[in-house]
Amino acid sequence: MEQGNILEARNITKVYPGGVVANHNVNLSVKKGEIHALVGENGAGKSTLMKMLFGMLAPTEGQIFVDGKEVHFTSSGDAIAAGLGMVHQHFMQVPSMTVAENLILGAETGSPFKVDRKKAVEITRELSERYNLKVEAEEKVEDISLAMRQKLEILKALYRGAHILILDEPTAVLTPQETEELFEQLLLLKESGHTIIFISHKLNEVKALCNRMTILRDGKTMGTYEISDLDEHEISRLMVGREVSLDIEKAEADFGKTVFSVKDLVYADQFGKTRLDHVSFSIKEGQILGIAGIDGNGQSELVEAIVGTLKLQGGQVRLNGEDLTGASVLKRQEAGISHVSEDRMRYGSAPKLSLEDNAISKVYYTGQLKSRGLIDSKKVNGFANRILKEFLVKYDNSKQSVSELSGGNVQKLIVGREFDYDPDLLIMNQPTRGIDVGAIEFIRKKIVDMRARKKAILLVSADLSEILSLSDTILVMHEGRIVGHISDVKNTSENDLGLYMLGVKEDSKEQIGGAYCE
Amino acid sequence: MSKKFTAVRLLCAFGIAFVLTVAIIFGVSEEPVTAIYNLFLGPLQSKRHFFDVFASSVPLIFTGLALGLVFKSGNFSMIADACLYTGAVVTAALAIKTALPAGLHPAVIMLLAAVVGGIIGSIPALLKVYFHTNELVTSLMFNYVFFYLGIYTVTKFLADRAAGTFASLKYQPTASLGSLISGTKFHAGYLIAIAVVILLYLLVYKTKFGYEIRISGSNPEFAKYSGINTSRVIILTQVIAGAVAGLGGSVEQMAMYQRFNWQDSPSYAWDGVIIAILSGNNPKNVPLAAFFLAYIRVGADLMSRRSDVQNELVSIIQAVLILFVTAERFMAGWKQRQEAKKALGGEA
Amino acid sequence: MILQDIINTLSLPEFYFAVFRSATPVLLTTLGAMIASRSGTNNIALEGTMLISAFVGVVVSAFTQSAWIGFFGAVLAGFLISNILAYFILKLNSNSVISGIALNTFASGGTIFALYLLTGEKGASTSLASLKLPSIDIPVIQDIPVIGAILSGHHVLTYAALILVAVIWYMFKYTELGMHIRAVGESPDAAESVGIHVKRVKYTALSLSGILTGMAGAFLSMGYVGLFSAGMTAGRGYIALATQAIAAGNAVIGMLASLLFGFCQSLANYLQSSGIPLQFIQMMPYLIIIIAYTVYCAMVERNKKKKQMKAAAGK
Amino acid sequence: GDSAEETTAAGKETSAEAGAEKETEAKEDAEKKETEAASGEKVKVTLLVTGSFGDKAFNDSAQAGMKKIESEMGDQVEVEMIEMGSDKTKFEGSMLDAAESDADIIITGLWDMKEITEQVAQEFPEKKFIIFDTDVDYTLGDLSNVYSMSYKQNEGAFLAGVLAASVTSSDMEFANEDAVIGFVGAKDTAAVINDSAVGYIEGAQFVNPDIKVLVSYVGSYVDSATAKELALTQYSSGADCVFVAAGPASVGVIEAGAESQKYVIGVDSDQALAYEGKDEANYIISSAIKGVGDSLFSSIERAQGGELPYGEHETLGLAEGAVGLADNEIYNTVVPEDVRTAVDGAKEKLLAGEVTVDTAYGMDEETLKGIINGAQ
Ligand SMILES: Nc1ncnc2c1ncn2[C@@H]1O[C@H](COP(=O)(O)OP(=O)(O)OP(=O)(O)O)[C@@H](O)[C@H]1O
Ligand SMILES: Nc1ncnc2c1ncn2[C@@H]1O[C@H](COP(=O)(O)OP(=O)(O)OP(=O)(O)O)[C@@H](O)[C@H]1O
Ligand SMILES: [Mg+2]
Ligand SMILES: [Mg+2]
Repeated sequence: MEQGNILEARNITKVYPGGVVANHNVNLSVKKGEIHALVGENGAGKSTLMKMLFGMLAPTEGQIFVDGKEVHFTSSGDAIAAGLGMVHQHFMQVPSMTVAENLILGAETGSPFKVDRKKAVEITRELSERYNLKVEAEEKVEDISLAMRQKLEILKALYRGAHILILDEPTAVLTPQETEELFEQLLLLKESGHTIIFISHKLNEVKALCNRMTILRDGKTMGTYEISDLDEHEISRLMVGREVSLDIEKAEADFGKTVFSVKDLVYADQFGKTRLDHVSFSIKEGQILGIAGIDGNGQSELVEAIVGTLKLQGGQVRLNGEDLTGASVLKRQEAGISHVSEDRMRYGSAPKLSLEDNAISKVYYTGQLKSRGLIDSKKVNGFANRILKEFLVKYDNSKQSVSELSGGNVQKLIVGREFDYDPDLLIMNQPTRGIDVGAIEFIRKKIVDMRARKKAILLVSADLSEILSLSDTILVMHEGRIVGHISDVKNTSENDLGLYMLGVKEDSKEQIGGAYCE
Repeated sequence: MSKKFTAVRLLCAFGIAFVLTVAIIFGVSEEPVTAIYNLFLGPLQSKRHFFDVFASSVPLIFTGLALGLVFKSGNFSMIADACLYTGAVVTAALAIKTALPAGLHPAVIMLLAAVVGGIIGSIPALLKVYFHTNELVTSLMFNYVFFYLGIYTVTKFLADRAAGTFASLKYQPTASLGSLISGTKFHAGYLIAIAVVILLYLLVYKTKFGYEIRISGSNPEFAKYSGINTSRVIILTQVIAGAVAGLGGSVEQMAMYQRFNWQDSPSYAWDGVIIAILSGNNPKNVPLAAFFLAYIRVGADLMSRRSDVQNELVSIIQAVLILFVTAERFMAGWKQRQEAKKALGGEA
Repeated sequence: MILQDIINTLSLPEFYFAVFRSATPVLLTTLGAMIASRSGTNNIALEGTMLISAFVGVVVSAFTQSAWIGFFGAVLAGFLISNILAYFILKLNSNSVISGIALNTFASGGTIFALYLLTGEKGASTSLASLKLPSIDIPVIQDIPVIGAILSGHHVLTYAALILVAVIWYMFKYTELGMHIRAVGESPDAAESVGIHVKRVKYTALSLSGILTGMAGAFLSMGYVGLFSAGMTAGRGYIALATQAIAAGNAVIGMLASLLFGFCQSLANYLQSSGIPLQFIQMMPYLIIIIAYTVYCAMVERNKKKKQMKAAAGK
Repeated sequence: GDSAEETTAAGKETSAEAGAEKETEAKEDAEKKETEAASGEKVKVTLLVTGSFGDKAFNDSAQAGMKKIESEMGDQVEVEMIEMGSDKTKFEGSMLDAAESDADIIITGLWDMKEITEQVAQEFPEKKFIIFDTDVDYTLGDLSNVYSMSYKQNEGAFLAGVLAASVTSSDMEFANEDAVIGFVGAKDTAAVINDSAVGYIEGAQFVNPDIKVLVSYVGSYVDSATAKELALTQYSSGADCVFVAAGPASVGVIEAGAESQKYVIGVDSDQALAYEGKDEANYIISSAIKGVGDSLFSSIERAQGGELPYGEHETLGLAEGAVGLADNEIYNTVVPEDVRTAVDGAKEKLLAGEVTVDTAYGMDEETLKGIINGAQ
């Protein structure tokens, strides 16, 4: 093996139960002390490869070397012992435990018979200081922000003495400031001798952070490159196999009448914490209203309040002049609301059911799928396949379950379902989170199409470039309140938004009030 | 691939269960061949025994359907037991105390038993929806409550005082679901069971409400976001399931009994769990799963009657069969190697 | 009249003594169920495990003429049965409910079958000279009036059960194993990612569950009564499923639920001569559990709502 | 019948200890059968029990009777025993199976089998049927091939009541001042249990009209722990002698007696025998015996002699020696002379018809509750 390769995967093949070939003769070599990017479309096999390196999956074929020695991990415990640490795409934390407890889990302080919690808290604080990754040691994980959970994941790896860190899409949930902060810390880690594998769909990040990159497509290695040798377009092409563009072409704004408005929404959760604090705004035909904000500042509750799954303590929701306050979810749908939720697997689909079942969730009770009073499977099949094809979902057949699709394809299915409903108000909550450039491009284009068709669109996104490139108007939320109202989107930067989001800057009452009109 | 694998796996599981069973029988029996012959082929020996299997499968079909429906909606209520028992008590009361013409009598009784079953079925669901109680807890407890209530009703109002044991008065002859094939117990109730199977299949897979059940059961959060009133689904599903179980109790009484004499609860609901899981909560598969369980039970009965193998061995054998037949990952390693071979072969 | 009966009963120390006695098997099993459930597996086989342990305890103590070896046998049997269950659930990916039911079926017939092979009898083990575990008088407490009569002189496993409540509470709160069980039950992926052997922990949890249930079985046949009789668990394993769900992972609430059940059961026993129709007395423990549980859940829910309203109004 | 059904009694009673012995026995048996089958003389008797053996009541007693038949009349009679389990829908099938087999005489028992026997006996007129603990309705049709017999367990229970009431007021070691005795039954829904309760209460009241009889039901035949708990409750409420009729759960009551150092009266068979040499035996002062096994033995004996009155019903009571109190060593040593005399006196009065005992069979709910509650 090549000198200086701290980690190497050779001819790795992985076949999942069910016969999915996720990796096919994949090669990866990572040099000591570098930040190595791994990129590829959804389902290219990145996570799978990493899970094998980390001992969570066994390769069907192939070899893995750490420090030049072949290893056979049977569990992540083995990988941890060998100096690896992994930050998973989906957080690997126990929500009911505290940050400190999560940190030490599996490598507890104190004796087996008396876990030393005090010490755990101390260690957490100390590590947090040392690596400048701020976390609240004694908070429960279910109560902390996503950014903090992200940091906790990294701390967990460091606490276990990892000198090779695998980060699977760590920035998907972070604000630009947070991302920047994270990058600084990663660079610090690199300087202190750590090796990092970095997975991201955001190519600008990859360019900014990494030294080399390996590209995967369809489970195969497309090659390893010096970052400086490729520009973003070339990377996209290698990943997707064609040219992609994320620059959105969108027509000049041409708003119609006000379609939708909310007024003075108030909501407190079961722990007595205020989540929505007198939120008011309205949206016009053909307008995309973007909501920016750090996760957990009331955006989810706002969406839920509009969709109708949340019982508000006060406020009003109106669509097309109709008062929907207190109306059921169904009633609101029928009034013309569509919704792409932030967590596609949890709120947007029934993963264990078929694509067909998932495709018809908005229209299942209507006459268009029935014949002689019963749901007609031929019609369902036709309906589902039409949406799947129209929205370019990659699938085998419409009877397979949603859980067998990759995330990006699930998202396309959901977007297809919601757009096909032809709503008056379209709510998009994190529509492109964690999906690949090809799918992002597609979905954004579709959103702009809907705008052209004079729909009112509410776009909630943590991806500020998305907010800035799509929205006609932007509201920023902080601790349940609207703190910023931006109409001049063209002349606003991500950093400007960041200041509102962090609560540093706040617009005047009048300006914020301007977001609402009857 | 997957279908073929399931077949191979099932065959092997049966194989293992068979070998184990045979080994146990050889270990304890002086006449193992007789025992084994009766266990596996006994039910095929005569028309009467063969149709006994169908008759025995009727309550299993009803509870299997009821439990399957409840599971499908993502709940775990065992209230079917109380529904079935009380449905039987209601049947007894009506079969003794009312007089109606032959065809109508069973129909009215079944309807009322189903209604009562439905009402009882709704109780744990209502408690769950309104007070956030766990339906498994309340249903298990309510099963006792309704059992004792049933016993009280029968002792107080329906008992045959001349009987030397716990038994109600005799049912009116009009309230009988007689045998359809003479000399066997194959009764009209089986056809009713099959009709319910078809209805439930249509309900679950072909109607709006069925879709709501499946979505709510598979992912309640998604159901909520899709505008489905999940509370309504929970309640209505358990009402339907309760009605099916109540109907089952009614059918069983009118077809197989002439008096009410369930001094102990027959606990068909636990059997229902087995059937529901064996059938993958799909009504379509329920009759087959019920037939399987009834077959091994009738076979085991015959074995214990005709050979020296003790009655109790039956439960051991049943356990072995159920354990292996339902072991999902049994032979999974083999399956995966086959799949890997095929997938990679296909690519190369 | 009936009220008088109840008041009379409630003034008897023997009554409270009986409460602890009838709560013991349910309590031990509840604790077992709780450990399994916190590790993410439902142990439906409690009833069968208890029955087998009750049987094995009697047989082993009869053959070794040592109560403690018999007890060890019962616990070992619980351990083995729960490991069979674990094997099917964890290794062969069987449905936990169906495997549990299968094992219960196995136990109900298997114990009688084995009893018959050993003694030629099917009903009870009267012909085996089995032994009982001792009851214990607690030095100082036994001399206090009333309190002594209620708290002292219980079976050793009754005390063990009460101590185990504290032990298990401590285990979940402070020990590595407890943390791992919670982690594995709540988010197995997270546990696995930090190198915890998820299956190993689940096996351990189910084993503990089997051991506790085995103790409950031993209590039934080597304490409550001194022999094995067919079907003697009489549904206690299913009741533990209910009390476990009420406890929601908290050993102390589990104890309270078990004691409530024991209380109702004993009260029912005392009220049998009161002239209330028997069936109503028999259903009372179950009805009271339902009511207490429902009220408890409703209160939890109302508190949440109150907090919400308060917060919203405060702003 | 075919070979599958040629099950011999030797094969039926496999037990671990006797394995080897049985094998030779089985062989001998098979040889015997061959010769006898040729001469066609051996009568095959099949016993069908509802539920299974181990009930510490009817079934076990019937089984004992069958074993006695086998050992004493083995040269003329071949026996087979079948447990039908608890699923009542299977009873009829089992009965038909037996009737279709080569059995000559089919014995079955309890009220649950009454209607089935009435029907099957008519379908198989060439077979003989003996049914115990119930009658059949001979007016239904030609049932001249059915002999039925029932037992007056209430008479045995009456004597138990006399015994208990005398014991509680005696100066026996563990008797107390109060005139309180107890009854623990399995299920209040079973007439046979209530029949014992009624007899017991009336017997006790015969001795002392003001006696208090605590009555509890386990609600189960198997829950020995609850049975024990109930007995402990009764003992702690002042009862010093408890009569138990709770099937296998009875063992719990016996333990409670030994533990509380109070008296127990067993049921159905001499329950002290099961505790021979153990401490518990000393507290089981007697048992209200019901001689199911003996009655089966004697009916087969009579059948062999051609004396069994098929087509008739007989009621077996004290007079026939079918019921009574166990007259064993403990009874004779622990129970004082005067008490035993009182019991004997009551027995004579019963036999002479000077006192009568009510039966719970056919008794309406009100009367039954009246008797039970009246004594509490
Ligand atoms: N547990 C699994 N069982 C079966 N197939 C799986 C499993 N996990 C992943 N796959 C499949 O393997 C392929 C590669 O998945 P993988 O998670 O490695 O992709 P990825 O590159 O990480 O994608 P993404 O960018 O969406 O995270 C996909 O086709 C996926 O559907
Ligand atoms: N049992 C399975 N069978 C088939 N595919 C699976 C299975 N389990 C997971 N997958 C798919 O593998 C893919 C990769 O999974 P992963 O955990 O990396 O997240 P993801 O949902 O793809 O996220 P995203 O697309 O947002 O990056 C997913 O699309 C998932 O749906
Ligand atoms: Mg991934
Ligand atoms: Mg992904």
